[in-house]
Amino acid sequence: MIEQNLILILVCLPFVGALLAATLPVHAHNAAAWISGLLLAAGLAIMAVLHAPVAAGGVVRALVLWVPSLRLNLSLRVDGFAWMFVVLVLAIGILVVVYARYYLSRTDPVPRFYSFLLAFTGAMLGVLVAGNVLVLVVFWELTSITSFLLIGYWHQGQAARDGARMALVVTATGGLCLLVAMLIIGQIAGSYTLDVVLASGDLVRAHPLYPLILALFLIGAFTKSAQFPFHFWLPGAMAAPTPVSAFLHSATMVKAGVFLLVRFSPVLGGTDLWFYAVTGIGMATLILGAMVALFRHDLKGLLAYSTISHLGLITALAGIGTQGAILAAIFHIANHAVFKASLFMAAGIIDHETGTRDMRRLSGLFRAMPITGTLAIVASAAMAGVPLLNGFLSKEMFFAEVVDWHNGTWLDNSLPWLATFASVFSVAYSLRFIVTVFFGPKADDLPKEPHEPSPWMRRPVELLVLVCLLVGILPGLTLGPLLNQAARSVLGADMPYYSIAIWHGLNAPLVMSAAALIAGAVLYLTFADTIAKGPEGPPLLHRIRAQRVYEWMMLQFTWRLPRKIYGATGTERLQPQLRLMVLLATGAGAVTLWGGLRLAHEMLSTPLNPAFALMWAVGAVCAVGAAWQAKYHRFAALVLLGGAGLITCLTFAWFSAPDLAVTQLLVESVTTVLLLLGLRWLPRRREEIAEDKLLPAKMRRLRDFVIAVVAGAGIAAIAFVVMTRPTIPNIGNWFLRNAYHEGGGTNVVNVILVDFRAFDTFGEITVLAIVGLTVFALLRRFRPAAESAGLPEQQQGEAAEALKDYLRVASVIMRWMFAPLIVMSAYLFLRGHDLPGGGFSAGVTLAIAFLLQYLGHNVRWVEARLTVLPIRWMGFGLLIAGLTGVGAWLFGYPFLTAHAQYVDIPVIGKVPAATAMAFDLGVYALVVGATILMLVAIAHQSLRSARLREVEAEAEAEAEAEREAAAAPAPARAPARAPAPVAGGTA
Amino acid sequence: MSRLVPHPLLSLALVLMWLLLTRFSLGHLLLGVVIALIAGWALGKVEPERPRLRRIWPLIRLMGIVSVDIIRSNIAVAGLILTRGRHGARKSAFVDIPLRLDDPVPLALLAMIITATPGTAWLEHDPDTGVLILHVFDVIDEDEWRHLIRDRYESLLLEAFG
Amino acid sequence: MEYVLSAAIGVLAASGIWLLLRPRTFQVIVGLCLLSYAVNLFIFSMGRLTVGVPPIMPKDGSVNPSAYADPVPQALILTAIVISFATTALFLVVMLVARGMTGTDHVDGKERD
Amino acid sequence: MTATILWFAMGYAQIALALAACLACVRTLRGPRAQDRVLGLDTLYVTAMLLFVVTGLRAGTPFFFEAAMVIGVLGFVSSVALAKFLIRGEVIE
Amino acid sequence: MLPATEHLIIAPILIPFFAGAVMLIYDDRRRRAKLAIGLVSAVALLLVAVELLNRSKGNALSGGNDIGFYLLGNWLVPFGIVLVIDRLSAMMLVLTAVLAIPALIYSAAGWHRQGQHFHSMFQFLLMGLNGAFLTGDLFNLFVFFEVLLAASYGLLLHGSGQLRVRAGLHYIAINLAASLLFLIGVSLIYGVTGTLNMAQLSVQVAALQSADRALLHAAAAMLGIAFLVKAGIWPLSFWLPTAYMAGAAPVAAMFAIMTKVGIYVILRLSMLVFGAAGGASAGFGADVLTAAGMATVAFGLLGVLASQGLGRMAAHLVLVSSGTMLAVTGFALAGGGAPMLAGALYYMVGSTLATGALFLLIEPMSREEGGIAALLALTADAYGLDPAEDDAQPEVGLAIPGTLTILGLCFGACLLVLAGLPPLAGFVGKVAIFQGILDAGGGMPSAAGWAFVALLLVSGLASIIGLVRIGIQTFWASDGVVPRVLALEIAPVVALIVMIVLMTTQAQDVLRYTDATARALHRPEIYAQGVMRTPRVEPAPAPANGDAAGDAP
Amino acid sequence: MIDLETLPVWIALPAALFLVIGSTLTLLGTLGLMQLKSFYDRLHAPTLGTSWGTAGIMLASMLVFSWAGGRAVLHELVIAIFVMVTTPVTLMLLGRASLHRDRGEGRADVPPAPVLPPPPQPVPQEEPAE
Ligand code: NA
Ligand code: NA
Repeated sequence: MIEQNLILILVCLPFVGALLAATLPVHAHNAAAWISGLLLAAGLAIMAVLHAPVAAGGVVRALVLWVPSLRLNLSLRVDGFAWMFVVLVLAIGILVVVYARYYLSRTDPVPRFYSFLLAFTGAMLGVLVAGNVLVLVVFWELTSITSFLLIGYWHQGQAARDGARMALVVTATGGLCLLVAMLIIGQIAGSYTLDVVLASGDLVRAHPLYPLILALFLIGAFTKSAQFPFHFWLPGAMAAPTPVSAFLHSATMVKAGVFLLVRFSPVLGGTDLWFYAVTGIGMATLILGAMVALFRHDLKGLLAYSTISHLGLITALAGIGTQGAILAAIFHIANHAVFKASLFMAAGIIDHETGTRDMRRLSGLFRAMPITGTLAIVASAAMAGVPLLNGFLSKEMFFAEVVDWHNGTWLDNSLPWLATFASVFSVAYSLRFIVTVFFGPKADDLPKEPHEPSPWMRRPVELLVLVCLLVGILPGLTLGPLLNQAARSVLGADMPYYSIAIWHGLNAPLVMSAAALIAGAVLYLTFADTIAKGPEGPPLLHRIRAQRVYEWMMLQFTWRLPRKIYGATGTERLQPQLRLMVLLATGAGAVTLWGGLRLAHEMLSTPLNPAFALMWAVGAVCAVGAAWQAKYHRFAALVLLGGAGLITCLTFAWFSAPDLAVTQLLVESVTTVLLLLGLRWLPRRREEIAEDKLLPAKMRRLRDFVIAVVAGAGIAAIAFVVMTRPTIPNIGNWFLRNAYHEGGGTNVVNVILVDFRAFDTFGEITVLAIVGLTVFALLRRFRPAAESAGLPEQQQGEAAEALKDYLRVASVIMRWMFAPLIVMSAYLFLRGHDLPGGGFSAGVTLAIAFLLQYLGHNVRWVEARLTVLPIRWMGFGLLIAGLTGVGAWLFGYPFLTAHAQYVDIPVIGKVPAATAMAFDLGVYALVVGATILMLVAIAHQSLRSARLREVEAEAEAEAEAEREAAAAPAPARAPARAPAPVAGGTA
Repeated sequence: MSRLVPHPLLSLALVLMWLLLTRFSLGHLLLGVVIALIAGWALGKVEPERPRLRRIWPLIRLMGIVSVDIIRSNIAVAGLILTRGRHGARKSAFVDIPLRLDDPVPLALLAMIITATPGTAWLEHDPDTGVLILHVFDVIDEDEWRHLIRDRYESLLLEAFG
Repeated sequence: MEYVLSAAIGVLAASGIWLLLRPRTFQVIVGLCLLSYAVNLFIFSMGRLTVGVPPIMPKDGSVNPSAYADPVPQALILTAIVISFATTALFLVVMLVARGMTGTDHVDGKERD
Repeated sequence: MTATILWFAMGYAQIALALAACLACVRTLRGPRAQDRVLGLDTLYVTAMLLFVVTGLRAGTPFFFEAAMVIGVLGFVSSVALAKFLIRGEVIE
Repeated sequence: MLPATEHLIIAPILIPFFAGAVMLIYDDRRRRAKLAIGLVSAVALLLVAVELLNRSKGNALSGGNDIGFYLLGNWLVPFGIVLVIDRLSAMMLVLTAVLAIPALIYSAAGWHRQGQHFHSMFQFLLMGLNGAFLTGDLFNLFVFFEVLLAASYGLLLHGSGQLRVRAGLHYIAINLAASLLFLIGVSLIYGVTGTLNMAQLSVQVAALQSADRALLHAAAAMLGIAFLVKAGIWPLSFWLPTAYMAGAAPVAAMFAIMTKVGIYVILRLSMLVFGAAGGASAGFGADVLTAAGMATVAFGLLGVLASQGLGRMAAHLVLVSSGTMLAVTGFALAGGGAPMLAGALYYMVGSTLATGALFLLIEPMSREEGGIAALLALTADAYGLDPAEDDAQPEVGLAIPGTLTILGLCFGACLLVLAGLPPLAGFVGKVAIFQGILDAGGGMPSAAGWAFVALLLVSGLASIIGLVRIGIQTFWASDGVVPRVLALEIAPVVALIVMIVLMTTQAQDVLRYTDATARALHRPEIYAQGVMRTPRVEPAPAPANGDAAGDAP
Repeated sequence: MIDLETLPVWIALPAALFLVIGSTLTLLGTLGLMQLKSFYDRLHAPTLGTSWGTAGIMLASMLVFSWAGGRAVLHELVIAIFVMVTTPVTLMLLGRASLHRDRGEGRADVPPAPVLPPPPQPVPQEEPAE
């Protein structure tokens, strides 16, 4: 039980630490370092406690349920392999913490660094101890994200930003692939629990999706472990501070990839596909990395490629997959972590103390920093595989595996040669690192005078080099048991104990090692000068840089190509969008009705009335005419539109819909006025634009004409088919039957609107209110185009002056119409429930009564006499309608339940009192308010621009005067205000 | 009183209108009165001054005269259209008539009469000179038209509105 | 009459759609008006055609629903008329403001090159 | 007999009015000037109103009255607005 | 007597309605008062929505899906309009309220001063949204669509400016055309089936004759196009990025849920009418939805990559999320099973919150300095407004320290969710969808399933690339000018992120909810029968309508 | 519905007559509208419809409905009155518009604008109410 909690604590500790560190002030360097170090040390202590059960071959598990239904639970497990890896991560982590404390400068925001570092460590530990493959992916992606932050820590530099982004993009892509692989594996295994998955190797390998799984899985593993061709992000990540490189590229990030390969080799390994893919890529990476490393002039660049190369080696071992190979892989994971961490730190010290990492500038540093030099030499030797150092041992084991193991393929046969070849380069670059930096003449043009670093910066390196030596000399005593324990936890309990010895006699691996050492030394010493003068990379090959390919691909595939396709598959123009919608609707109708659109057997038919047909001849002519004139003769189009609307009204009346006819007529009037109000602000269009007569424009019009005709024919056909279909039982019949008895009104349409379906009306008046408000708000910011800002053409010139009184007589009639229109509005309102009419039509009528006053006079005249607060009308209208609806609650009925009753009033008799009437009153008030608000808001624009003109003229005159008086160069800017209060809003 | 009921005659007419639109009953009468008062009050806002109607009788006479004139000119104009303007002999003209009326309300009444009578169209009235430009569909003698408008209609209106 | 009305719907719709696809805002707004006529008549036709019998009921009990016009499409159209009136007004204002700001009455706010 | 006469009279009136509407429409479409179009539309309104009344008469229902009344009382509003636009270039000053 | 608690079902519509209406009585310059009313309304909405959600979970007896009904005007189905609250609607209500409160608070930083009647329109938008989620009637759905659209027009244009007006013009034109299609569809359904009630429609659909069925399908296709325009499906979505980008920040945040209304309706109607019980119509449109949904994801991801600014990118992320939902709806309609749909619903909630947060973040992230006050001064200057008249004084508020860090963290969280990266809700959602796809095929999904998986992966990747590109530009490559951001602006974002985190840690609860929701959607007959059988409140014996009074007033 | 068969002759015949007169006059008016050459001539044509065209048809309607309703149904009167009252507004404005436009184009066949200089314009000082 305690152990379970300990695992949880182990994973949580770094995250908690990350939060803690993040909240520290920017300058709390020591505190942040102490927190980080102590937390990681605590982790080590936990691992110490866990050692006993793990050493006994057991697995410590912990489980926190997260999303059980997705089988996505925080399941953790520590076995020998994980244990060893966790210890490695924590130990090197502590050393990096110490090292970074002295490496980072005072000006860096250090707590943030530690915060990222701890978060990254937590994610890495999560990957190692995840007991659920999905959780593994979670942590896997978290390492990508946190490493992004770490690499980009010095984000002021372009290189850091690019490097971080590249690392993230590459590894997160891999993570997504891994996710799918894991999901499929879990699907096949029936569980996402790692234990079950590890036991289902046969099932997985036999599954038809195995190649796909393997491909996705390997993309995940290879991107992380920087295998060819995904290796390029790793050198790019060298822009990170050196402690980050020392951590990420020795024990953690990249090792997560090989960890996964080793971990899953029992599940996915053992097939030819696996061998070719994994060993093939591993060997390619090994060789390529080693070759490139030799030619890099940047210290960290050399180490980066060396890392790639060594990871290739481990990958190749995982691909071979024998017990020895797995053991060797694990061994090399540890060894590489130790010597590479120390080398990165050493490189960091050199950079820190000299100000450069360019090996062509560095020289003879041994005299200035002998201790660091010694440490670096030992570590390099381990990297080169010199005997008595840890690197030698695992390399020997690698050689032994490639020599001993056979499956008879060409790759298998060529492995020893390839391994030796790579080793030669490995020796050569190690040698170059030592020789160019520490030996030779003392460099005198370094940015800083070199000297030994502060001792605490060196301590981690010393410790690591000590480990190199200890493991190299006493492998069986130091790492042997742990290795076996780790390998057994991967491969199963039946693995025999491998004893690791320094001396196996004179055998092939030894010969290969010796040959590599000698050839490597010769290679470097022969070409040292050439390499130093050469380009950054191996001859010829340096021109093909994977990073450039990546960048090109990123540019092409994530920018240029998407933009191109996006541009081709989308548009920002309105017409194509509307055209598409029409086409899709027409197409959808055609597809669904193809062959299914049939006339009913017994068609309904109403006898033809020639008058009606004639009227529609008028309507059609008007509609087509409006369409034809709308571009150049807007006024004519407007008139014709009115004609079409009128015939539509007539149709409603003809086919028994008087309410519709009335409403449409009223709306028609208001719409015409609205459109006319708008016409004033549109640009003049007199001469035909020449382009219109060109062929493309004609073709466009032809195309649209065809579309319009087809769509129109389609809708006409549907209408015809339904119209002639026999009537079906519908809800309309119920309304007809019950309107009077249940709804208390004889006008069924009105009863539907204010009672049966009053909720529709309730929403509808809200729409009207919103639109009123929008129109009002929008017009507050209205500025006419320069062309329309002046007085209309008609009002300019002498003739217009003579027109001042043109309305004198007409306006009398318009004024006097105010009263009858109010009466008519009341009439339409009061009788709506029983006869055609109702709140809406009554409201519009009243609004027209007001409009007429505006038409007959002008805005100032009307508003000096009539005070209308349209927005208040709207507010009260909405409230009346809403409260009427809520009133039903008092009687225990749902919203909008209407009550109709006849109240007996003396003298007058029985008077109907229906709540529906109150609701209609709300509609009425709102409609009046909204309609007036819209009309008046537009009408006010003329007034506003008149004021604007006055103000501007005044300002201009002033400016003119000023210019003349003082010849001052900068006249004050005219206060461009147009504060015309619109009649709405507020009083 | 006159502030609350600025236009009593109009309000009366509105009550009548209400009763025409609905049907006569006590309830409707009361309702009509209320509505007419409200409407009249609202009109008072835009037209605060009551028109100076002195006598009503000339107006009634005018109505009778106009009704007859309308029928006559309907027939005349219809005939002109059917005969294509007496086969091309018809001549229309602008006739300017100096009017004595100045108040807009009687002028509006005159406009209604002239418009309702086919064959004459009100085009323009200049308040400064008092000249009305009329378009006459079928002119034989312009002075006859001046006489008609001034003596047949305008004089009655002048009588009524003083 | 069904022929006439469906042809009418077709002509209104076609005119409206043609205008909807035009580049000038005024054309579009006229098109929307015509289209909304077409759609209102379409809705209307869904209730079949009945001449001269509006859904206004006598007050005496028995009612034969099949003798009257279907009130439901009428109620729907009334709501639709109000809404399309409102949105037409809104579109008009937006079109004016757009014209003021962009200096053109092209629907895209810039003339095509 | 009387019914037939009245029936025919109604039918005649309907067709005559519809024809009148057609003629008015021709003027609306042809112009040539804007004021002609407005005049045409105004006439169209009046004929439509009369057609409403006749059709109501023929159907024997009083329910066409409201629509006719709306045209009769308010039909002039849009014509006035159109005419005012012609004179002043804007509808509300 | 209807139990008083039953009125809670209509509260999500009435609360914002009354709030919006009452505000109209106030002078528009009293924005603080209006803000207070608005916030009270939004909080009340949240409480009501949570209560309704709890109710809809029901008990074991009801199979965990208690459906509530509310007969408006006390008229029986199908004659009157009925409101239906079930798991799906309740979830959408909660989501709306959760998004509304932060957006409102954010607006208090100054956005609500940019134009008139912001708060009323905001409330009406909520009313429209909630109405669309609650109604069980097709035409009433149209009405509420119009309410929410009208409000969205107003809000999109809030503050005016060339960009907004141009975007608004397109947005309005397209939606007007779509609304006309909506009307055609609804009326055609009425013409063929004689009903407007969704439940009755679903009962009737199986028994339709073939000629009627063809017409019904045509109607459904028209309706579908109208909804898909709102949902932002390719190729009907080109208006969306510009419109969403143009809106003021709090408005854009609310727009995050606007596409979801379209999706909600499609999901609701297609599962109800064309579900397994739809007879010969079962599965109608499923393939189209799947294909178009995937095309939308593809287009969205292209857009994410092709975008230069964060606003455009966020808008395209909306498309990705929309496309995902639509494709899953298609799969579900074709018999894809509940788990995938459950995952998609979870994903939808998460991505909506994240997009909302992202839209709120955009403006502070791209703000140079000076805060909202400078911005307001600028617009006021551009439009020649009198500051005194327009009351555009800078909002005094607490500017927060560590601005960039907090902005960065919030941005990162949004990124994680939208890219589907662990550990936040986006990842859980995608895992759930993937599992659903794999489960549905019994381990071997269809080709479409694979394509969808691939598309989701690529879209996640595109999101990473795009957002990281922008994030780096903003946080790492900027010239070090720290914007002045008010606590009022950052608190809502943090609140949304906290919601996302809660959704992640409580993923099991949320998924259990969405799972039951998805299962309920697969059993439309429960919904339909429930609606059809809703009893009305029997009236107390009331005096009959006297005939004697005639038409006397 | 009205059963036409039950209408007495003294209702039906005048009604039919009024209908024929009214519609014919209206038709003639529009015929003139189409035929006549000048706008000012055309301006007269619609008044046929608005005067006796309207009157005839309204009279017919009042006759029939009054008889059918058993009481005086005179609401058509309202329409007739308002048509008469409002027509001048339109026609005056149209005539004026045409005159104005013709003068603007310098056409000689229309009477010139009045020559008297306009009196000083009283500029409205009131602020419009909000
Ligand atoms: Na009504
Ligand atoms: Na006349």
